Amino acid sequence: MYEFLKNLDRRWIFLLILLAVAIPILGEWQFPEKPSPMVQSVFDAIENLPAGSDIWMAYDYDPGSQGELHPMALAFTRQCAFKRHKMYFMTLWPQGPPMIQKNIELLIKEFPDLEYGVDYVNLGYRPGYEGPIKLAVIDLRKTIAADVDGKSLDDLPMTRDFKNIQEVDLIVNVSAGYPGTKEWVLYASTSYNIPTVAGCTGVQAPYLYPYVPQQLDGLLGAIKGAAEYEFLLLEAYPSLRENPKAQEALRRMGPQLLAHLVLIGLIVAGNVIYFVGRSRGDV
Amino acid sequence: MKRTVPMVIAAVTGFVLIVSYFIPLTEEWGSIAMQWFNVLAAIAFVLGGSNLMRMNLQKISDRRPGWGYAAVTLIAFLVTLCVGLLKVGVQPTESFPTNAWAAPYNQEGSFLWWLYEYMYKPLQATMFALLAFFIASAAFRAFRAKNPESIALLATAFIVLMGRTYVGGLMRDVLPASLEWLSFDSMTNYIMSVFNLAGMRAITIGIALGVASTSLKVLLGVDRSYLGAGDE
Amino acid sequence: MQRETLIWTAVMVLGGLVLLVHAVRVGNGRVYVREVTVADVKSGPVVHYKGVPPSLHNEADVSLSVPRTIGMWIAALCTLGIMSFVLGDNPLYKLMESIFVGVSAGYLMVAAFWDEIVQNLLKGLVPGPMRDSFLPGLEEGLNPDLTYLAPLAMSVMMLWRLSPKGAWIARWPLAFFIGATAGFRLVSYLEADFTQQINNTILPLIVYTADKSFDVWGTIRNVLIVGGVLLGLVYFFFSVPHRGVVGGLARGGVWLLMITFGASFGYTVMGRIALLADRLQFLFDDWLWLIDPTMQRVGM
Amino acid sequence: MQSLIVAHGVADFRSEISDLRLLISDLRSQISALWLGLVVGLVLCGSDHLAVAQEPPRSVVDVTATDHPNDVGTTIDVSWTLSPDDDLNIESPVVSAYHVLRKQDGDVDFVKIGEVPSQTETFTDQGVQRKRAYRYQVVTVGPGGESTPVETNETVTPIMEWFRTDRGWLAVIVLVICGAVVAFIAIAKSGRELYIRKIPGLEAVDEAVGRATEMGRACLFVPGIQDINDIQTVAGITVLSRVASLTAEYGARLEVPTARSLVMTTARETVEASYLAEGRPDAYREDDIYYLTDEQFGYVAAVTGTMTREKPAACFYMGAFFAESLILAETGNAVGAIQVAGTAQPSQLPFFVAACDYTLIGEEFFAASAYLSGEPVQLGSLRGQDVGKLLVAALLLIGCGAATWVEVNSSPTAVSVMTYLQNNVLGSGGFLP
Repeated sequence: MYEFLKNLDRRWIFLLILLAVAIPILGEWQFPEKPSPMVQSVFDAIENLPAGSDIWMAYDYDPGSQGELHPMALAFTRQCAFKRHKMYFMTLWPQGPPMIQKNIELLIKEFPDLEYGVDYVNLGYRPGYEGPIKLAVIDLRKTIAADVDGKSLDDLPMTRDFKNIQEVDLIVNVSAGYPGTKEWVLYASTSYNIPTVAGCTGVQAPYLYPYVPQQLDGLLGAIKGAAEYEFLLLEAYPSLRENPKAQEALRRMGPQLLAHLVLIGLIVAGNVIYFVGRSRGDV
Repeated sequence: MKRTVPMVIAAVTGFVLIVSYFIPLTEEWGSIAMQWFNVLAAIAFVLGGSNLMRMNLQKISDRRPGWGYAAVTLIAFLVTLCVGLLKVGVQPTESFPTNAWAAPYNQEGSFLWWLYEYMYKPLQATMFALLAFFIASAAFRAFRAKNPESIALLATAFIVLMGRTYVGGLMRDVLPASLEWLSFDSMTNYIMSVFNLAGMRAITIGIALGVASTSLKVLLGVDRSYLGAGDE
Repeated sequence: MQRETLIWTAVMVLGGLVLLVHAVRVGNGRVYVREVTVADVKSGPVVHYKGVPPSLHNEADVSLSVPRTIGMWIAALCTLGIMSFVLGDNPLYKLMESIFVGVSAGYLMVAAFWDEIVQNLLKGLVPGPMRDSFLPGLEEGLNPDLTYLAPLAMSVMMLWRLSPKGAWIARWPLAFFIGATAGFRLVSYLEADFTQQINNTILPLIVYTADKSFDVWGTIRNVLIVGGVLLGLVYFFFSVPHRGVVGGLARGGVWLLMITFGASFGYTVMGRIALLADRLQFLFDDWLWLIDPTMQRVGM
Repeated sequence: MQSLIVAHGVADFRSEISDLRLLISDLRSQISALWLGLVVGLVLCGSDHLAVAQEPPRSVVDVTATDHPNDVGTTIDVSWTLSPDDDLNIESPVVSAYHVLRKQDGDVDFVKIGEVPSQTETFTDQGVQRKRAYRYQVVTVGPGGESTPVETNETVTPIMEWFRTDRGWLAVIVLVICGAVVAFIAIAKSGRELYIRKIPGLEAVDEAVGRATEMGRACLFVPGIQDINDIQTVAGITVLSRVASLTAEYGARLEVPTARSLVMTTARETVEASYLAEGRPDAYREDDIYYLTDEQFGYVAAVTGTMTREKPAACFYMGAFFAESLILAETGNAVGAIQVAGTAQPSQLPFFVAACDYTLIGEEFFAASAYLSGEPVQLGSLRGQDVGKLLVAALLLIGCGAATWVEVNSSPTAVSVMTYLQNNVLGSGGFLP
């Protein structure tokens, strides 16, 4: 056994992980969540704004990180729609537009009474990394003159009088890396004191923690953050319970549990091998 | 000449931009320079693309091992480029029903969209997903209690791993209120918002200093390795 | 080696058979679209096709899309092909890798052309012709923005590299941008990551609760944060050897960094697992139709 | 209950009187005065009607307009005190928005320039021109109609400032840190030797190249996935020039796949220069430095594929990395390469630390580029960075000391020290408290 583990082929580890993720998905495991204070503060930041506030939805992610971020982006969109906030969607990622499109489709389907151009607008992709942020906080029209379909901002009711991002009540950023939360914090939230909340991938969260709570009002970390968020949303808007799509992240927590346990088992096994090896004088 | 002129250009541009940051009139110059860079980077695709084609063509013409794959790359590249630049299969939109050129290049239903949706996207997402496997093999191999420092690494990783699952929250219900902080999720929150915060902040401050001094070295011409060879 | 090849071949063939039987029985992997007429012009109606969940397949304007169904199967093949890399290098992975490099390089160049060159450079320099062609949404009578001549000129210098002589001129625009970044980042890093981070670390080292009693946990927390930041900085200190007191402090810094890295590592696992879960869900749900968590195929 | 409503009515009446005074001074708003008369009449008739709120809301008070500080003179800040009807405690909203109107000196009419929702007390007008005088009006709007407009007392003329005073202290900090770096570089130039501690992992660079040579296998250098306008890429290129010198010296093969066209061209320049400097221009192979794709994972797919096929003996990852870090490092580990990584991407450090043999952490990565260049002048910059760290320590000691003092007995001196430090020195308050 020791010899087998010591020269373990990585592929056995890979198989274990595959099973740990596949079984809960096939078995459709789901657990209730306990929202942490951090998630609660993000939720409150949107929930406590008066209905009809302007929210800048900066969705900077792509299909690659969809698995981690899409559920929370949809949760943000749903919450803003329930609160009747005005949503300005924009992305700094070249592959972001299809992600925004999915949010727009959600609004069309689940909130048919909201109207494009009045309650939400899709400003599409802006190239230039942090450049568009810096321009849009001063003068939106310097970087965006039309929505995603080429309609001039002056022809849309909600953007007609909109000068710059300083006017919004909250920036909601979902980010998978650069450009993303850090850039929004540096060039919008810090420079102009615009309240900002963010949702990010697991890998980014630890490094964004230092910006909370001064520069960021709250931070959702990956799928667990999203699951807790969905839980809060379900509590606040029970009509969502009928909608399985609003529980995407909650469903993703099943594989998490098993995979984390497998990983812990692997670390323990690794250490057992190490200590056995040391006592035998192998190391 | 070949190195001095670019060095002067870099120095002047850099120092002007530093100063401009403090003058309302010129504050935006930095952003404008970034915008220009993006135009340049977009045009520089000609360099990258032509290099990619040349390399693969060479592999094919030399019949080097794996030249078949080079041919696949080349075909995939050229097909994507052509259907994208010509907007093949793009339908006009509601706003401009007679002008298909005005429609977005990645419109649902177009050829480029098909390539994106059914090849690019699954390939990208799956490559990213491989990390789930690699993170496990790395943890298995590297997280061994060799010395006190690695024990610290190991123990923290263990707590956070537990704290980020359903089990972490369960402990909160089991433990009495006075010991609630011992549950994995409370400890995770504490580690994240105290130790991790302090560590990340120290790293961040260090990096800011590193960036500042490296930038300065570039501007002063102390570090000029990016300029290549040539007479001064 | 031969035995391994045999086993793999057997597994593949078996898997393929199971797939075939499943596909014949269930008819999985089909994609349906809805016909939407967005405008009616002289040359005929402008029709868009929008993907819809299979459960709507009986509706009047919904039909099976052959290209997208083929696409679904190709996407599944791509997913499996990349995943096969964990078993080791193999022809399927090599094929997927080649396709990936080609398609992604092409796609990003297309995006750069439309989003950057057309939307920025050409729109700025020749707004009139752009309005008549690619960008009919532009305002009428826009004047050319001549500042765009600068990046254009620099781009030409950049491409000079392709000519046999005077390639060194390409260094000039590079020097401009490296200098610009250096200047620009220098200040913004010092503003956001230096002063702001110090500002956020200014905390009272003794904390009282609202009712003026001593707050032990709050105090410990603040001392740990401030002390931690300082210890971390001692580790990065270059001008003093890590011996004696400084050595001890630096060791504390190493401890802190290790805890930070452990926490980050543990925190990230979740995200990575979610990505794999997303891919597996694609395979099981969208392709194989084994599960239906979002009720896409109710009644099928 | 009845008496409460009466009291409410009386209070309202008083505030209407003050509004009245304001309005009488403005002769042009006679119609509005009529309106007011109506409202006053209604108040006198019966205060119960007020709660129905089908009358226009009351006006705001004290409209002021000031030039926006630290700008080019194209912005004016307008502010006012909320209308007394704009109260969150009132059930049915009486006020829905405020309209802001503007008039340029010389014009006759006010023109609406913007609208802000209820509970807002400020508006930033960015459509003004320098050296022109402006007047503003604010109108309260609700379901019951519009209030009488309230006008600013004086005209305001936007001016352009020449220095962003709010960034004054930042300028000082930039000067101190840059000054320290420049000073130490000058000291190093003068020939004085500066002590710099050893950075673990740097010797590993030489060792790794040596081993690759012995094994007759290639060295792989990955300069990150960001473009050349990222300072980490520039630092990575500096390390590359050192690695290239070593491979030129030992005669090992160096392969540099890049994810950006411009990084490819820069890397080619740098490597060629190193080979030239080592007297081995013949050994330089341009085709070993090649572009793959800008796509993060497409790039990684190709690089890991190359790794498994060519099995490099040494892998260097120096630059800005994202999620691909662990895919690269684990594949490198599987093929048995010595791996040295350096990045200032804090989120990726844990993975490099776990999977590589040596990792240059954050600031160390920038230090490495100075260290590896072998030029004593570059080492001076590290001393300069240390001055920055001392500055952090000093500011933290003062700040935390003051904060603690405030917490213990809220001494006014400590409060002013702390707020000055936080809002001015480290914030955007400018030089003056």
